[in-house]
Amino acid sequence: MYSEKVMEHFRNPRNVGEIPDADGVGEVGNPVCGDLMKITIKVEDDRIKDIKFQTFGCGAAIATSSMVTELAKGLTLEEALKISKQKVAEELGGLPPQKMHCSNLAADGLRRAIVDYLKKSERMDRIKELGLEKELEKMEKGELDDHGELCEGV
Amino acid sequence: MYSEKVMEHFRNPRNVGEIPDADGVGEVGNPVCGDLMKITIKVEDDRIKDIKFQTFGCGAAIATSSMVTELAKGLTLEEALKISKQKVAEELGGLPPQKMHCSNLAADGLRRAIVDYLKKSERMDRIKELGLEKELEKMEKGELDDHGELCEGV
Amino acid sequence: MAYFDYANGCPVDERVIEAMMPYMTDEIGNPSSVHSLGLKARKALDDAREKVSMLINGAEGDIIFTSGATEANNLAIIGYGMRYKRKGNHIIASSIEHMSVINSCKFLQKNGFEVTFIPVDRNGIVDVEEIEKSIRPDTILVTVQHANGEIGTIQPVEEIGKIVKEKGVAFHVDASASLGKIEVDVERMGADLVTLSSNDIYGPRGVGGLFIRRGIRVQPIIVGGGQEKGLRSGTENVAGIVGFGKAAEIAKEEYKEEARREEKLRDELIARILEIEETYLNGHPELRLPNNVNVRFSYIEGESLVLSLDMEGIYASTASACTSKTLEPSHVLIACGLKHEEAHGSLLFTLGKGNTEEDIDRLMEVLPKVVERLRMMSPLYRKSKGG
Amino acid sequence: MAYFDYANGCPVDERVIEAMMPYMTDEIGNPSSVHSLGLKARKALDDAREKVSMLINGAEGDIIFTSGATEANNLAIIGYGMRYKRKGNHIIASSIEHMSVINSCKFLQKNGFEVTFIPVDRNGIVDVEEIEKSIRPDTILVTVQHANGEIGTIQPVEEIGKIVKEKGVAFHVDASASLGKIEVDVERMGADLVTLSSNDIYGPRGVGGLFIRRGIRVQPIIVGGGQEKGLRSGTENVAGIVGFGKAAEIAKEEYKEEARREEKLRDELIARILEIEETYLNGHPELRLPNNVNVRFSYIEGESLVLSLDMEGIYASTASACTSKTLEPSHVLIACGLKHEEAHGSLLFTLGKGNTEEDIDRLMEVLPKVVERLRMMSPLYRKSKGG
Ligand SMILES: Cc1ncc(COP(=O)(O)O)c(C=O)c1O
Ligand SMILES: Cc1ncc(COP(=O)(O)O)c(C=O)c1O
Repeated sequence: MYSEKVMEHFRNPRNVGEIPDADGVGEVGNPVCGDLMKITIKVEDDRIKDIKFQTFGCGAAIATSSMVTELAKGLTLEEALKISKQKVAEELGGLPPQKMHCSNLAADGLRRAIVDYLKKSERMDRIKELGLEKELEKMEKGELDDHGELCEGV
Repeated sequence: MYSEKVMEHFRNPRNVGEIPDADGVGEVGNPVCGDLMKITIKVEDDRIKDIKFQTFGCGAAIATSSMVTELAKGLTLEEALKISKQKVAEELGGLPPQKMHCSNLAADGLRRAIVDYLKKSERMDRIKELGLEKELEKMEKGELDDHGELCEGV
Repeated sequence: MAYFDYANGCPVDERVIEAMMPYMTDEIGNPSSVHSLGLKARKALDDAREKVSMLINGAEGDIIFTSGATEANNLAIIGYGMRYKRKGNHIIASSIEHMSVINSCKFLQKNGFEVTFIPVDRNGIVDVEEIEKSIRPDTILVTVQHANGEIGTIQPVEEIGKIVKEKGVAFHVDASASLGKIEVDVERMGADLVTLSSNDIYGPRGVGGLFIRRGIRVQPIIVGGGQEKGLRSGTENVAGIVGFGKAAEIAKEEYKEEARREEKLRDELIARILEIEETYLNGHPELRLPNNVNVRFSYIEGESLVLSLDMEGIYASTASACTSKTLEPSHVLIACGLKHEEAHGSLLFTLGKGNTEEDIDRLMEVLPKVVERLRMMSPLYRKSKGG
Repeated sequence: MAYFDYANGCPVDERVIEAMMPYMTDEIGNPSSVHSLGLKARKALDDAREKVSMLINGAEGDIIFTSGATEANNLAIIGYGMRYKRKGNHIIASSIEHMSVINSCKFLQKNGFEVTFIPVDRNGIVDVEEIEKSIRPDTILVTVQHANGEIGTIQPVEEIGKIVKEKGVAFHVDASASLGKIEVDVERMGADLVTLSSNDIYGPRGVGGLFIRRGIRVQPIIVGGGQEKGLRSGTENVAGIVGFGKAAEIAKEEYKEEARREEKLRDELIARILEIEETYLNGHPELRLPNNVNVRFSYIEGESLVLSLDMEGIYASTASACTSKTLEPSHVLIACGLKHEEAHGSLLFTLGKGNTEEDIDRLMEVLPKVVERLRMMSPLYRKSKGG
């Protein structure tokens, strides 16, 4: 089912854990659907200095989380925002079709962590610049990410 | 499919052939249905002195023909008329259900041979006594035996 | 290596393979052929039919061989429903039936039938009173599995059979998961149609059967040359059917002792797994297949558990193997009232002839570590621990 | 012993058995299981699918594995018909299709379809013009077999495929009898659905397949866990499918040479049989499967011929093996215009890998005597000779 690369990340996930005094926190997914992810980031000079994840979910969920943290580490916020689900899947050598949407959430989690950081550091201008107002709105309303609606269990 | 007894009669059919100056001849079946039998008998003192058969048909048709000739040889006409299809099948150790009706004609052939003998020897009284008028009527009209109607091919 | 996935895939018994082999190489007659090789093939089918019948006390009916339990369930439910739809178009099924039963019911729904799905309790036992209450004048069939392949729960089929019979309704029992594990006696069950599976008793895959009680009719779902008394066309898979027969013969002889052995392993395994904190048993604690262990671990997800065990050469599964595209958790666990996240965290171990004490030791060496590792990765666990 | 009944039962190639064996004993994962044994099983299925696809030039579609050709024909015709019944409810079939096709058509008839059966000529060639004329705006499917298993006649499927495609109608070809005997190329045929059989190419029984061209949809006839992309539920018979794949691989490599060999034997056999007086060939003299010899002997009946040959260790048959309860002669021969008594007197020899010159010598030693003996017993023969 899974590519070797997926299994490699599943076996040896990078950057597992939680940054204690994180600058930004992003949470996506819903345990009801079988997937929940939490991304914590440390930012310095608009660059992702450190990043960690925690994931409840299937093999794909864990591997994509790991891959996203690896891709994002060291990037500027703007660069990090460009990491798409597609990119994550590609870097992992592909994902089974039924896993593409539900278990490939980590890019969304990273986005939310970045929004959270910008919000906490009161940089609404930057949020606007980067077109992240909608995401912020959703987060403030406690709305689920898109994926939540896909999950029939909710 | 067939019992050992059926196969034995098929392999070594008794009384194959045609009595040249037969006293009675009975024909049943229809090649269209895949079965045709001809029974010839020689009668002496109302007893079947000799009997022979010819059959176009499947294994069951040949075996039942052979069995009927074996059963009938030496019997009085009255006794011979009591040989039923059921009896023939039993003596052969049973027949497959789909072969019971269409391929088990020889008893009918024997019956017709007896009627033919009685008719030829102008013993209409005996025909009446033995309840064979209907059979005679059918034969004179050239009607098929019951089996002909069973056969969808006709 | 330790294999705990017997419910999803069984090796074929060596004696079964031996019995099958001649029918692949030499005894290749078609059972419909008139010649003696055909006759031998026909006899082999009859012989297998007899052996399967003996295993289930099936003298009062006939076995129709199919390509597996799924097809047999389709033939039983769709075949019976379509045959008798003039008599009534309501059928009743438990809510934890295998998908082949559920989807056969749904097929009938699309063809004008009404289906009542009966709930089960937390242990997976079907609500018998509710079945009784649901039977209406237009009910023609009740279908309840003998045991569930996923949670192992054994249903009170005898009791249900009595009720159903009293109401003059036909009773179908899917015994695929129970055959060769516990007693399957079609008379005691009072069943009219019983689904059987070959691979579950160490016979080959691609073979199954449907017991049909004398007097009960079904409409075929595969039509053609009229094999299997017109109820299942297609050249008979003689080697496979012979294998199923041999497997049934062996099962009759050996299953009770093996079940006792597996039951002990099962109980030990359950006890040891439940020592892991926040771990719970799914299914009924007693009315349970002797080879079934289904547990859930809070905070973690089943597939990642399966993959983690796989890395250590231990084979388990999340649920009954079907190719769910929706990523939804098992409908069986949800029907038992588990929350979605609980269902997602469930793991299924099914034991078989090959399992030993050592397998369990090996598993228990690995499992607690794997659970711990995944929990440490899980945001839920941290939260619950006051994160 | 001399076996001439390959069309009704083939031995499984030893290399095929060897390929299957691991999947019965060790590689027992369920293709739907997540762990690595499941993955191996899944890969084995994909690999088999690829091999079967290669044999038929099937890259433009997919293979759905079934329990045999009969099920594949049901899936193609009933499955396509029920899926597209809103588009139209007329289908067209030749009148010499296998019973699994004919009865699938009849199933559709009972469900509101109209079926036009197209006549064939004395050699069994379907009337192509008649097909063209019969296509109406509500025609959704045309089904014509590639070759007939009984009389061996090969149909002009390419020509038919072109006509059918021009009219925008789907085209189903039953290639069970032709696969591995002559070239089966789904592209050249222009076929959308193609039925395949494993045993006919020395694979195991109980396995078959349906090629489905990309974009073509069918409704499943067996429902459940959603295996085979939802089109054929039930745990996959992995060993059987692997065997089919291996058989396809071998066939691709070897069938042409073997066909040439069998063709020579066939021609010799036909020539020698026709030396027996009042003996005639059924089917087409040239457009004929390389392994098919179907002849009729005046004045005698086929079954008694088969039994007589059987006594000498020679295995032949009367027709396609199906369990006809009616004792009616082959619908194929009747459709070719034979009289019933001619059809009853027909005999089928089908050659295979095991046959040699010696088999033919052995047969020809026995056959004339057997024919003579049965003719001497036949009242028809005596009559014709002036009795
Ligand atoms: C209770 C039950 N019924 C039916 C089936 C279907 O069996 P198969 O996939 O072999 O057709 C299963 C398979 O796991 C089962 O557990
Ligand atoms: C042309 C054709 N189609 C279909 C079939 C059915 O094959 P099976 O009985 O293996 O399902 C046959 C079998 O002889 C055949 O010759």
